[in-house]
Amino acid sequence: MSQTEKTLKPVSGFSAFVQNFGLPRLIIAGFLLLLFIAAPFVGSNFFTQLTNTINRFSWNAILVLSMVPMVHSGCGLNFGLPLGIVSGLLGATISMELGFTGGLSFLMAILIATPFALIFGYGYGHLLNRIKGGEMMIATYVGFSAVSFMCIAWLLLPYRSPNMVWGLSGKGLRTTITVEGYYDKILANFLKIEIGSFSIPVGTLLFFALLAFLMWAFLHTKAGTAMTAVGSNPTFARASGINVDKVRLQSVIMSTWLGAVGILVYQQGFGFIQLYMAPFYMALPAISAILIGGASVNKASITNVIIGTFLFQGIVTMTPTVMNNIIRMDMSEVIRVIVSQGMILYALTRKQGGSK
Amino acid sequence: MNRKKRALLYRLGAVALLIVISAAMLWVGRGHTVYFDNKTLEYEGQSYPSFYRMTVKDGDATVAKLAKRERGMADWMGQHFEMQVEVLTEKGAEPVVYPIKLELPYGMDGIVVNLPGMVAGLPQQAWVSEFIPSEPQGAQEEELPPTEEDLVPTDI
Amino acid sequence: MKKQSQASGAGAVARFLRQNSVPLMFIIICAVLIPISGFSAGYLINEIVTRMGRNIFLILSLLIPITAGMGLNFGMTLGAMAGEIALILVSDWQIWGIPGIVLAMIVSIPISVGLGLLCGKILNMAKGREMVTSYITSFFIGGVYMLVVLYMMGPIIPIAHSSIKLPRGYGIRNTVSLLSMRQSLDNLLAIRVLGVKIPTLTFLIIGLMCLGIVWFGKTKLGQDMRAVGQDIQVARDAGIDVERTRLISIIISTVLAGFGMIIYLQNMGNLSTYSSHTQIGMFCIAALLVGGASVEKASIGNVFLGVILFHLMFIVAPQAGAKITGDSMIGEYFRVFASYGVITIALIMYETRKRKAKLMAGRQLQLAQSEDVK
Amino acid sequence: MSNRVPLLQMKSISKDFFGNQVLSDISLTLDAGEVLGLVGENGAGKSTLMKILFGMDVIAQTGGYGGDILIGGEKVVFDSPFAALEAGIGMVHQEFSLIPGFTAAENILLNREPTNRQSVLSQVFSDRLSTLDRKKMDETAARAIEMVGVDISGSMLSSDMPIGIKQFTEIARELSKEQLKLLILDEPTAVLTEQEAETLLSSVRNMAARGIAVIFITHRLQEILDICDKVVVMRDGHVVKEVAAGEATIPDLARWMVGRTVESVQHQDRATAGSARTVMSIRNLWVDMPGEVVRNVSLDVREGEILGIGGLAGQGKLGIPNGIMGLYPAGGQVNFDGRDIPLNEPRKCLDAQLAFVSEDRRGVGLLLDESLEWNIAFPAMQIHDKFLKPLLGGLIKWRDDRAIKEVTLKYIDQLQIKCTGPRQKARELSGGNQQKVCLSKAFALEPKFLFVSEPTRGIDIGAKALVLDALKKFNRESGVTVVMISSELEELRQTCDRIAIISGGKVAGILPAAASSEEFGLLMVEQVR
Repeated sequence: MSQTEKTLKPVSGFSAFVQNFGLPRLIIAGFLLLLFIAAPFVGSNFFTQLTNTINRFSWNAILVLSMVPMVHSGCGLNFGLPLGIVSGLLGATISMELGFTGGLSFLMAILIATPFALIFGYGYGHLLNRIKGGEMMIATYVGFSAVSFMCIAWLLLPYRSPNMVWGLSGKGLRTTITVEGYYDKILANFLKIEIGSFSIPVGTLLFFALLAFLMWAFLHTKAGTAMTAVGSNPTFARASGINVDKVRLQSVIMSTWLGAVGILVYQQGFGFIQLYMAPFYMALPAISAILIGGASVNKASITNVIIGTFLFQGIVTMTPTVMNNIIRMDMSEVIRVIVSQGMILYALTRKQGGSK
Repeated sequence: MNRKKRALLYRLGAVALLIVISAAMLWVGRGHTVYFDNKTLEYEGQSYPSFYRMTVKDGDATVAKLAKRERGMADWMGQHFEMQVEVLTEKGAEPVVYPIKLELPYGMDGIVVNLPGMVAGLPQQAWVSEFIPSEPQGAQEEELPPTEEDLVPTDI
Repeated sequence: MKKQSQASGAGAVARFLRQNSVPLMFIIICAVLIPISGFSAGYLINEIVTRMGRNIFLILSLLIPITAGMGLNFGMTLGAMAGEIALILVSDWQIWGIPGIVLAMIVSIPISVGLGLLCGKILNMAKGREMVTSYITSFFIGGVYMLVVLYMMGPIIPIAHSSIKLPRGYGIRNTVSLLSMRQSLDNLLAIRVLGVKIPTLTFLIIGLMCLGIVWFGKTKLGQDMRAVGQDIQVARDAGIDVERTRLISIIISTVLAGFGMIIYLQNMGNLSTYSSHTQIGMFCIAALLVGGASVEKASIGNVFLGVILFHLMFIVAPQAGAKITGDSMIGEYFRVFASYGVITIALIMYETRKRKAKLMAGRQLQLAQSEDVK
Repeated sequence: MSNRVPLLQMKSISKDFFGNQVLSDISLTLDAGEVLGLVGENGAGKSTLMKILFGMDVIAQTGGYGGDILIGGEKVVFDSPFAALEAGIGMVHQEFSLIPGFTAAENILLNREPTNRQSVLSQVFSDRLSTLDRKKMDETAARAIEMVGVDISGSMLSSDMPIGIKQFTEIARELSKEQLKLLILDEPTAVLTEQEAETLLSSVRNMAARGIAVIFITHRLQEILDICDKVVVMRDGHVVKEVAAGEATIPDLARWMVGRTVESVQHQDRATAGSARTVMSIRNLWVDMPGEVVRNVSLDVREGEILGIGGLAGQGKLGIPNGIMGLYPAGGQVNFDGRDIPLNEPRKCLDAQLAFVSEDRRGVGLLLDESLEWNIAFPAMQIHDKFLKPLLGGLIKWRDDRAIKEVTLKYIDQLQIKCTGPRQKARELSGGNQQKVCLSKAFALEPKFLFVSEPTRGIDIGAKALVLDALKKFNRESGVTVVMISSELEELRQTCDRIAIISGGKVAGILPAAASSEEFGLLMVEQVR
């Protein structure tokens, strides 16, 4: 009927702020603030903590950024991130197998990962178009299937490089491969700033900034506008002549590619390539990070990515040391799980949101 | 109203039934480890020497065969412990059978029974004592729960 | 409108193949892998019988939420956690054997009901995306479980025995031995037929459970659940309390999963405190789907067929993989892949079927009009 | 129960939705065993009246109603349909409420299943753990089916039932309720074949003979005359006529339904005469739009005219633009300006400079969570590359936010859109202003041809006039051909040159706007199905 006649007025005041920002988000931000305040009192160095947080931020930010395109096009949170990660892993291992070293190996890893990401993303996108409305659950299991399939592949593919295969049998990739001599800290050490115990991996941050800028710019083009509209109201977009399936496909491919690049950047910071089951649950921290940053199931911005990654990684790095010093218990793992899963749960039980 | 009252009654009954079953299970299912010592017992200045061989039996099944200074053990559920012991004073002697009857204390996991003391008919507190396991030697390495990495299931 | 042409013989076969594609696929996989693995029939039958006793009860717990239209209950993990907590407590209290198992089941009930209530409430807030929500809920409660077991057991919940406690004085060890009740359910009344040990009592309990589920289907509540599962709006209009009915279905499922986990663990004989529950939901769901169930329809028959086929694959895959490639890990990864793969396929089929139903109407109109024009 | 007191009395019932008066001063009485026919155009207030009588939640949620309802002489207020059921009122809705996997018997007794004696379990947990008494269920259902007078097997699954049988099953469900005194049938014959409709009518007569009162809502006027004792005609929320069925004829009914007492049509003579060329021709169009199925429509639209499309709800008038513009699966031929328009491809229509303002503002028409700027500029940006700045030699099409703001301000000014600014979210506007945004969006496309669907639905009178004026102005000044689809005949007659009436998914006829109400009314109800 005509309920629409009522013009909704914006609610003002503190409760409105809480409503807009979301109570869980507020609690998390407050918690982190508390950790930072408490840090010096319990004897942990504030600057070391900050350095760690910034470092971890730089490793993870692109993985979180990879959520943005799919959220924009209404495909929901990218539970299928492992698919992108698998592409990245293929790029990394093939680049190393081919004997590239140093900075070149990183560049080649990205280049080699790209076709895989495009192909996987294409197939994955087509699948998601066939099952609109049930994306998130299926994405989860597509990711799982891909990871477990690749476990077999890591064993069977004819890798030969002695740096990567098991020493004894001479075949099958190891579970953890060091990237030392290849692209270890290749971005992090670029233009690195160091003041005492405080250091900033400027190169990695710049690389993230570049990708984030490209993402921001894309969203300001005709195609990017169409993507946002598809996510906001697919029927409207279709009525405006947009090929909804094609736009969604684009977004899935973009997300997958960003996932591939994201894992490579993660590796250069972390120092190791983790194969086999490692990519399994990598989607969940990235998802909760962007949600903590203020995104919802169908709205996300670059700001959400930056705030969310910082808050999430801040908690991950601060809790072990600070909490340990306060209550003599290392509860970081538990807190991380409860915070991240709780955040996803909160987002899923909100009323709005088109996909499952 | 009557209907509701009756339902409440039935519900309370069901909860009570569960509690009763639980209590029964707590009683009959309490497991103890009973240790049998064939060791010389010193009690109130007197010495009760160990025997050549003692065989603890649960009906026909042999639970432990103990030479001098040996210790045997048996698991027992419930509080009312009952076994038999066959005593051989020396090689080739005729075995004498004594019953071992004992109300096991609920709070004790491990209970040591000194058989020579029991056979001699001493009061129970003389031949029953609690077994306290020695603390594991050395600093055991701290084991912490696995994180998400450990994912390949071994078996289901 | 044209009458639908009578399905021809070939059509019926094709339909049968399509509807049972997943079980058939697994039959083929097993048929190929069993000879390669080289296991004897006796060994396989023994293993399968053991695993049926171990797993069927757990899988049965999935049936009721499917009836109520809530899909595959990934939240059954919550029940598994409740069962584990109960077992930890009972083994600390040193209650052994069957009394220990019975007591653990009773202790698990209030925990399961509490968790089921929470899960049900959350799922009622996320109608239409129950599955992904129950999946995340299981992770979330997994975190809470860790909080309880790793930090609260010891200081808050008294734990007496150092064989269970971590050396640091609080928290539970990675493995809790259940030796005192290991297979006591399976061994009571067990009989051997041609060298195969049959855990009669466990099977009796499973049989009773199946009867219980059949009986439940005949009650008013079972009827209401079916109504809610098929059309939530119509059920609501008819005066059925939809939210409550869905809530009850999840609670029942959680409680049963708790019992199932206790039966499962008494057979295994030890409890991996922090990992036993993480994968159990996934494997139970995979087994159910392998048996030919779908997201909206599952029967007791699916459970039995699923357990047999899925576990056959599970037993033979590592050995067969090792024989083919010389690496036993291949087989282990293959069975993990197969488990995830089958769930993925089932989910995809479920969603595409939903969409196909919508497209049918258009074709009928076209037909009708072409007749109109003539 | 005394014979003197009528079974049902409704006294001065009135109802408004947020100040929008939809019912005023409705009074009617009904005796036991009487059949009352209720007719009226869509929007006349029939369904609202029935919702009030049946205690539907919407009524209470929107502030209740005025006036009294008396059952058997006693005043009642139903706060839910269940209270109404309790009091002996049953209703068969247009949408089926059957559980697909249940048998006829199970559906008839849905949530009223008889149960066996209670077991211990049902005592401990709840009554719902008693098993169903299948035998009794089958008996009760069989009795109810017998009362309807059709042959339905109690064990037939409702997903296997033809539509007619579903309808009868629903009626059987109502009849199986012992306390049933009054049955409301909302367009029960709409989905039935002629034969089935016959059966239904005779079973309605049976019910009446057994003392059950029936309120019968239909657009098939012959049925009214066949079985009703009296007829109530509603229009614009008023009862315009209450007569014994024997004293009315079909043309009478049609005229009462549609006609205004004052023929207030100010039809403007326009330059566009019949000689103008056909700009769009539609042949054998079918559209699968749920609830608005188009079966076989052929229609010509002349260049520069405003063509109205009217008809009762559910007859398919809304399906026409939605099908042509590719929003619902469609088939047939559509030729625009000499070229065939491929169906099911919205982009092709828009490229051919067609535009569409949807009746579903919130679902199709707007990006509720985006700004007005985006809403207005989006289609034009995507279709005609407007409001874009080429960068790097056209390689990148950058959104030109300044141009977007300009055009938005222009339309805010032109259509008097009330908002806090061009960046306000569309969700926050009132219905009328949202409609203006939808129009702006279409105008910004600068189309040659415009479909406008239900442009005044759910908006207040002031906004109505503004919207209609804007349309007329757009048509006259830009020479754009407009096809306007509306449920409100009066509005069509004020705005359009010609009016096509859709009935049963087909064109029942095309009349000039000046034709009489009776003619329109007859066309509307002619081939209703």
